[in-house]
Amino acid sequence: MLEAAGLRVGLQAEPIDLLAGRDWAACPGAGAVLSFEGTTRDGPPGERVLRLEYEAYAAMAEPVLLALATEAKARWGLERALVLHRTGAVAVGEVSVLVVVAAAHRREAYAASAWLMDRLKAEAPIWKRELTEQGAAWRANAGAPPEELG
Amino acid sequence: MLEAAGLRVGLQAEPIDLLAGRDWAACPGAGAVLSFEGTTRDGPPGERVLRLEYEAYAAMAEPVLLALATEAKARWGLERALVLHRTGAVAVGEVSVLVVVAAAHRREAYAASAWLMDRLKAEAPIWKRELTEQGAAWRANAGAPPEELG
Amino acid sequence: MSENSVTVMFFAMLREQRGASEAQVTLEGPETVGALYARLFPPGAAGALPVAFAVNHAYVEAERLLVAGDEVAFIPPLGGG
Amino acid sequence: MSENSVTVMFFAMLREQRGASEAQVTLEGPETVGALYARLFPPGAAGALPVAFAVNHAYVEAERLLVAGDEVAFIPPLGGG
Repeated sequence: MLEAAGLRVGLQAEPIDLLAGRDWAACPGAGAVLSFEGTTRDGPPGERVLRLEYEAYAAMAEPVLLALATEAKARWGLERALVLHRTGAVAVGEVSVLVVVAAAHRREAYAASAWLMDRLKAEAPIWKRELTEQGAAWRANAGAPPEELG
Repeated sequence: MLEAAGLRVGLQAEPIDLLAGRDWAACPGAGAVLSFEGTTRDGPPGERVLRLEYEAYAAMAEPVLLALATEAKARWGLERALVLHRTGAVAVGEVSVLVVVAAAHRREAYAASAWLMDRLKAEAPIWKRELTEQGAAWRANAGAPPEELG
Repeated sequence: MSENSVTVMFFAMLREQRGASEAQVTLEGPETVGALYARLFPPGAAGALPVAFAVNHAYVEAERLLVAGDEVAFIPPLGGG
Repeated sequence: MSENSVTVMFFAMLREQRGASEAQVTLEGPETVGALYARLFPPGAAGALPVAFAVNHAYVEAERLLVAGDEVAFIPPLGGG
């Protein structure tokens, strides 16, 4: 986990605690606290998802997440921003990523949270392997070709 | 409280339970669960907010909220939508409104949640009185003149 | 309650001005919700506010004609959220 | 470890192909990160992927020249979130 003023990001193998993240982010200057949870979605019958497995380049992913949170905080004047991402096995229904932003007003909270999720999917060196009844496969995010980076 | 398939809305005098709302909304088809909390923001020194007091036209507000949630669910194909609003005294730092939406994908969740908050502020017959060190005053939402309605 | 009366609901600053949260009001012949508001809160008088109108829990235009038994609400500027 | 080597990190499908999560690789004279990738995963060979490049935990262009001691990572299509 990395922290800076009003910022907290991290990778963790343990389940993500929504309430702890939200309580960390809430503060007297915040009129809006927005919590995004990405959860493991099940597939249709015949493609039932057994679990996801996340692999991360931790030494790079945490600094990348901190840089994104820092930029979001500056750009939208956030009070707080928190980004937590799971590693390892994540069961269906469990949360793989939590983004909590606290801002004076709601429009900044929505814009910052959506931007953080877009950039996380495009920039954070994290990979996902999906285990279904059909077998296992690495799943890439749409719209995030590695060519866009660098 | 009013309920329909995948929808729950209500006014309540008791504190709002984020986790209960989030757990109600989460479901196997949802890859994105977005929880918006509107919280009572403190003012600067000399304008410290002691508390808010919300008054609602309950017989109308709950149907209005259900109509908004119904429209959001249809428009963005939501799995679940929950809208809870406090009535009576709400202390600084407490949550006055909780909107939780669950959707297959995050973009629909962000759009639906932001739209629900915009419409709630413009249409739900709920009023806010702010008690500060300076006294008490009714506070109207910006951009929501009653002329827009009807 | 007269045979030609409606129930009028007052909220927030309007409730404080009236000193009541609701009242039974007898309609003066065919009367619109806008006309009823102007009668109860005369334009130009202290406290006359821009309001929206609801009848039987739904927003309506100022031109909506009232009928006996309607539940009328004047909706001052909203503050929810 | 040779005096002119870099550490290369393999992730996801690249890690599976290599059967290793990292390796020490000796540079062949002045070598860019793109050239190193083409050497380790020849274009056209099974499993050659479009990748991004990182050196010392930051994204870089394919033209970035490597120096001894760099930590190089080939970044296959991402799946976070």
